[in-house]
Amino acid sequence: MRTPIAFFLVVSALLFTIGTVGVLVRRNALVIFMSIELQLNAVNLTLIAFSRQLGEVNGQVLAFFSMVVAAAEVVVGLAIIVAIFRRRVSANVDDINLLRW
Amino acid sequence: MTDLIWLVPALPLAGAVALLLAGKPLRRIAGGLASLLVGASFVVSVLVLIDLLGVGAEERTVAVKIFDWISVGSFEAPVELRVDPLSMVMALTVTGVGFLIHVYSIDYMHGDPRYSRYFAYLNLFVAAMLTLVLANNLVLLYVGWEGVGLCSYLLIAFWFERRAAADAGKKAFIVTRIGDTAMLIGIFLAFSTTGSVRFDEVFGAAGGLASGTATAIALLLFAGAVGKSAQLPLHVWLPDAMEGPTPVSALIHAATMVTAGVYLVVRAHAIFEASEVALGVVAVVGIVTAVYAGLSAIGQDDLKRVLAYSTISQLGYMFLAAGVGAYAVAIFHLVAHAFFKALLFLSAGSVMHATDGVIDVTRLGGLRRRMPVTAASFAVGGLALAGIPLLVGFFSKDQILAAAYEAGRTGLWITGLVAAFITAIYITRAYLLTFEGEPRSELHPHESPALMSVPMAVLGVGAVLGGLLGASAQTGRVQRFLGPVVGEPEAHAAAGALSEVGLSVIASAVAVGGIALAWALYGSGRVDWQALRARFGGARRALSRGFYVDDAYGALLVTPGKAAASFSASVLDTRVVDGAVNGIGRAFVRLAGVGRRLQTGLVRTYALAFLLGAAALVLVLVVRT
Amino acid sequence: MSSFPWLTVTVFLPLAGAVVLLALTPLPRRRPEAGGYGADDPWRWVAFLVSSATFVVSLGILTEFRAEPGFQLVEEAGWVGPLNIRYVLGLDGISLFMVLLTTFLMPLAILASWRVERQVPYFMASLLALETAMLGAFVALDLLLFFVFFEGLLFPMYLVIGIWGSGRRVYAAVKFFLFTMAGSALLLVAILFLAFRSETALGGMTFDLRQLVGMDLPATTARWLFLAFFVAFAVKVPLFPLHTWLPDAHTEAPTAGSVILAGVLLKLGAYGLIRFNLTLFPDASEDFRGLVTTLAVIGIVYGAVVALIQTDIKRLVAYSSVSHLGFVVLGIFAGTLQGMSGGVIQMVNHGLSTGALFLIVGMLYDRTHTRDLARLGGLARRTPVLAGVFLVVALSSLGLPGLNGFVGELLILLGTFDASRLPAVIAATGVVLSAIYLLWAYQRSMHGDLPAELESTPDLSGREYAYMVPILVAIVAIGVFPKPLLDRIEPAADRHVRLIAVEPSSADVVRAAGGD
Amino acid sequence: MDLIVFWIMAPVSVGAAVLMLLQRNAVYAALFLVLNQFTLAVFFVLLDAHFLAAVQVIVYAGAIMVLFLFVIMFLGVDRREALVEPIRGQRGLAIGLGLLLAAGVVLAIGLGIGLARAPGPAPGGDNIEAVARVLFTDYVFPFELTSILLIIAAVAAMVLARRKARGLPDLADEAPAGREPERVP
Repeated sequence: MRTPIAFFLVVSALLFTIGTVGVLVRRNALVIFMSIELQLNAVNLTLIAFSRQLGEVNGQVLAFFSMVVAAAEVVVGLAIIVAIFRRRVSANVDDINLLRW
Repeated sequence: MTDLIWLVPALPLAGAVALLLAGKPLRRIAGGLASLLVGASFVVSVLVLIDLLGVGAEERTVAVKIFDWISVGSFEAPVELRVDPLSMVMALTVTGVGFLIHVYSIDYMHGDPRYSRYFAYLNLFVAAMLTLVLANNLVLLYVGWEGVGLCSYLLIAFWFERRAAADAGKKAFIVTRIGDTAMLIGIFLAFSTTGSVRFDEVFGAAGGLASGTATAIALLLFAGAVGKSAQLPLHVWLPDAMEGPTPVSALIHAATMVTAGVYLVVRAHAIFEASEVALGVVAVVGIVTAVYAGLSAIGQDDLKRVLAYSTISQLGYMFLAAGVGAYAVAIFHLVAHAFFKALLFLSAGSVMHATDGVIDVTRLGGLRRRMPVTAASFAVGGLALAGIPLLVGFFSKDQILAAAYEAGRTGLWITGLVAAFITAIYITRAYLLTFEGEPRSELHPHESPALMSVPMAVLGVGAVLGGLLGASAQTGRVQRFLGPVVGEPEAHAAAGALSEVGLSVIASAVAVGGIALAWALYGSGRVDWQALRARFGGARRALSRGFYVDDAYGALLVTPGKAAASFSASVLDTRVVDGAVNGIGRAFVRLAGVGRRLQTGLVRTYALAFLLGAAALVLVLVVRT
Repeated sequence: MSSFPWLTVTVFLPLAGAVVLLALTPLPRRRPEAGGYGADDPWRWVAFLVSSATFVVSLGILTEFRAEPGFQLVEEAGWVGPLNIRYVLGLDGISLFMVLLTTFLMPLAILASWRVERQVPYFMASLLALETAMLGAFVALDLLLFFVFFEGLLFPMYLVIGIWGSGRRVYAAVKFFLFTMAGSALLLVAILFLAFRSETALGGMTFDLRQLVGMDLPATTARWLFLAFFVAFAVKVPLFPLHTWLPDAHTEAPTAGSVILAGVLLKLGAYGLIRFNLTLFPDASEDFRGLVTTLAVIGIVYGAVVALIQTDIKRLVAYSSVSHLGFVVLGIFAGTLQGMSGGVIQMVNHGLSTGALFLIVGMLYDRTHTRDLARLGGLARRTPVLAGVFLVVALSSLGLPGLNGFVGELLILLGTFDASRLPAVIAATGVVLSAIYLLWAYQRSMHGDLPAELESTPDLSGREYAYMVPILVAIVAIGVFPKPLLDRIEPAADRHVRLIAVEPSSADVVRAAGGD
Repeated sequence: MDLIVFWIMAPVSVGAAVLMLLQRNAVYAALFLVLNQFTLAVFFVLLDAHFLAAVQVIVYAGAIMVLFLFVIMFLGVDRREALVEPIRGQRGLAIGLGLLLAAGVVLAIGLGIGLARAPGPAPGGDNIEAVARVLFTDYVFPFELTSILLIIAAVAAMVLARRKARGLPDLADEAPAGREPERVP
């Protein structure tokens, strides 16, 4: 018996939520970043699940692009983290609060 | 030749532009060039005059349009010159006297660091003055009017390193501008009611105007004249204007610019006549000014200030003439005054030149022996001013008084006689203290060079022989020439008991009496005038300060005005107007102060808000399906 | 009509120049060791050449222009399709001279900022971007397009004041920004309201001024809309009591900023009043004429009185602007052809003479490093040319006949007087007051004793001649022969006057009666 | 078979994610994320997306996570996060709202397509070929654009992370001497 698509979607939703909570509760910029990756992956799972449900590959292509974008984002994001770390000797996002009132 | 009338103002204007732009290279020939151009202007004017004399008296008004200047809708103010007897008399006076004074200035200003600039301004002045008298509409007249005011400002403040000169220039410009602005409003009113600013149409429509409107226009225009011609109450700038170079005083503040007001009243006489009160106001302002300024002149120790108050007084005479309807006589006195007053000023300049600027009559004396030509010139001018028979001033002043008498205004006539008496006193005093008696200080005066003496001599001849041009109010050449413009001189209307000869005798007697009195005080040696000065110190001070009119303005207008301005700037503008705006701003800042607490700067707080929104959206979605 | 897109080219040429400038930013500086930018660095020249080229192109507009009442050289293209926001440019006699004024002043302002040393490429790019925004606002016929340009100029101006200004520059820049933003917020709402209204009233949503003109509005609605537009433009003009940003902005802005601010930006307010308030809401304009006239007259006298006691010469000139712009608004709302034409030509004149005054103040400051009149004096002896230039400009500003200021003032006062006498009479006192404060400023700086530290003040340099001479020529030319301007302004002015003048002026009545 | 694999993999996946969240050490967190991504790859296979499954393993679990680890090492391995939450209410709110979000989404799925509904028929043919066909025809332009995106990202990373730039003041150099990065031995 084939797994119902909804199962995948539920897993995806859980993963996404975990990622979200991770972004919110963690303070290490790197871990926050990983949580974001988790969210992205969860979304990819949703895309592919729907693609399978609809019986066509457009969703997969979209997931593919999302991976490419994620790759680019990781590269730039990590570079930013490195740059900030050089300047402030910290990867704690709570230390970076110049942009307030 | 009439078509070339534009050359008359254009030549001096060209000179002014050239000298302003290329003052340095033209420095050596600046004086010559400027004089030459004004001379050429004079020649052109003479040629136009000859043309004009060649046609019938009724055809002597020609309008020469040069180009469209401002024209919007029904409002048209072209640059259009008017050639008629009145404008030609004025143009000849301006260019003639102007030329002589230019020549005089060549030596007088020799060695000044801004020699070229001086002649540029002088040329500019002549151009503006010619625009004023040749204009054929009120707006162009106003152009000349303001133009001469500007040149007056520039020339009074010519030695701007001296604070007094700079202040005097500014004062002259601002005080006259008060009158000018009133005049501008008069022009608007004229346009608004007659639909045009051209002389022919405005004055042609004057008869049909409501009396109140005509009065308003006339008085507004007269306000301009009061400012420019330094009549009460806007006369305060003229005595101060003596800070300028003396030839400038001769040209602008005696012969030409200050007479523009008289010209305006004569030119616009149709409007003044359409009003019941305007002419009366003109006459009264004129006579009051004449007496007031004459008295003030007695109290002056500065020779030039004597002449300045004298000018104000004589201008009052001219307004008196215009006010009683004797326009041609007013213009004749204007011309006559241009000659003898310019002569007096040039003589005074000659004195200054010789004494290195000492002009206080109490420190001078006995100059006649060192400077015979100057003394003779001053004497001739003074006698003409006092109205001694057969000199030009006699005829013109006599005609004014006669006109007042014949108009039935005996009060004006008697006051005029008083003014004439005062005139004789102050000018005799000035002459005696300067040229007669013993020198009162260590000066080594010398006679002036030829370029200064010759113009003085020419003007002197004019002052002596000028009477030939207008010996009688009815038959004088000038008066008859002006007739078509200002109305034919009325046939002898013997309104009073005295004949014309009788009037002349009385006027002459008054003049001689004044001279005799002044001689008794200052020349005979029998009275110690310096003791008198000390004894009547209060009265003398009042006279010398012009009855404190200027001081009153300072206390009543300038000081409160400054206070009001600084109140506006420091309290009203910053506290009230800006304060209201800032108050609103502060209220927002306080509001924002609450709101900005949300901006913690912590990314995770923002992300939480994000999540809040996302969760809310999802819930809404679920609830709705 | 020619097919060449004159307006688009004119409007966007400066912006293209700004982009080029920014792209050229990494070019090596000639004198990097000095920290600043040297006199012969290329960016200034690029900016100057671009703005000069814009001026040349705008002269092309002048040759294409015909003295007719309607909009000319119209260019249309779709922009935001769904909302029917279109790219519509076009100009008439009123905007023509605003465009020319802008393109004329900009190269001169750039020349005047040769001594700016900080961040030169960015400064010049800001100025050029500003030029595009101003030009666009003058020729946009689509309301939203106008709004975009109108708002777009805030930002570069804000930068110019806030970065390159003096003293309290940030305060001044923020104040400027907030005032104008507050006004334009209302403007945007009113524009949107009009557009949505047009959907039902005209059978299709449009932002096109030419179509909106014909829309019938209930009187009350029109009045509210009038007020919304009016506040936005009154801030820009600025009319009393919304003027307090102006002295600060003017005083702290760098020379070029002041020149552009006074010369062009303020005109945008007056222009907006003509183009939008009068055109879109003629009846409401009629209703509010009394109020506007009163404010204008108060502004004239008040600005002049406050100018009287300023000791900072730049503030003095700034307050004189308040006074002079009051004249412009007075003329616009006089409801007579003379008043309207005078108002338009006075906008040009004010741009020239006040722009020139700020240039002179800049020159004085460059030489003496002070704007305090009490510390100046006697300069006419050391710098006769500067003194002469100052005098001519001051005379132009106080309305001496024969110079440009007189033409405008005469027509405005005449036109106003013809319609309603009292405002004109009160306004005329402004003429006297302007003589007092300008001559006072002139005397305090140029006449009297020369302070010892100013003994070696140099006279005009070649570059300074280069930017003062064109202005002086224009000042004299317009004063002596204003006909070319008036002929082109008149048809457009006439069209606008007809909107609000119900009854002909008294002078016209007289004239008509005389013609029978 | 299918379902069995899913039921094995789903807890592993979610568990890995939760464990990632609980790690104080970034290296462990990264490793749990790798595990999670492997499980995702398995899900992709279950969903007949073979190509993406391969990409997931190679690009994500391979390249990207290696990059993460590299940066973690670079910044210092044994930095530990303090367990105290400085922002009041942040943790509770985050978890609460997260649960709310999850519940909402699950509810939406249930209401929308039904939890037990069987998937449609599996598409026939080669998945890789199908993806390639679409990618290089319909999406060829976006595909090419991604290459530009990657280049820009690469350049950006170099610019951001380089130590010293010619003409520009070096950010690190400007920091006061006392704040030099201190490396934990």
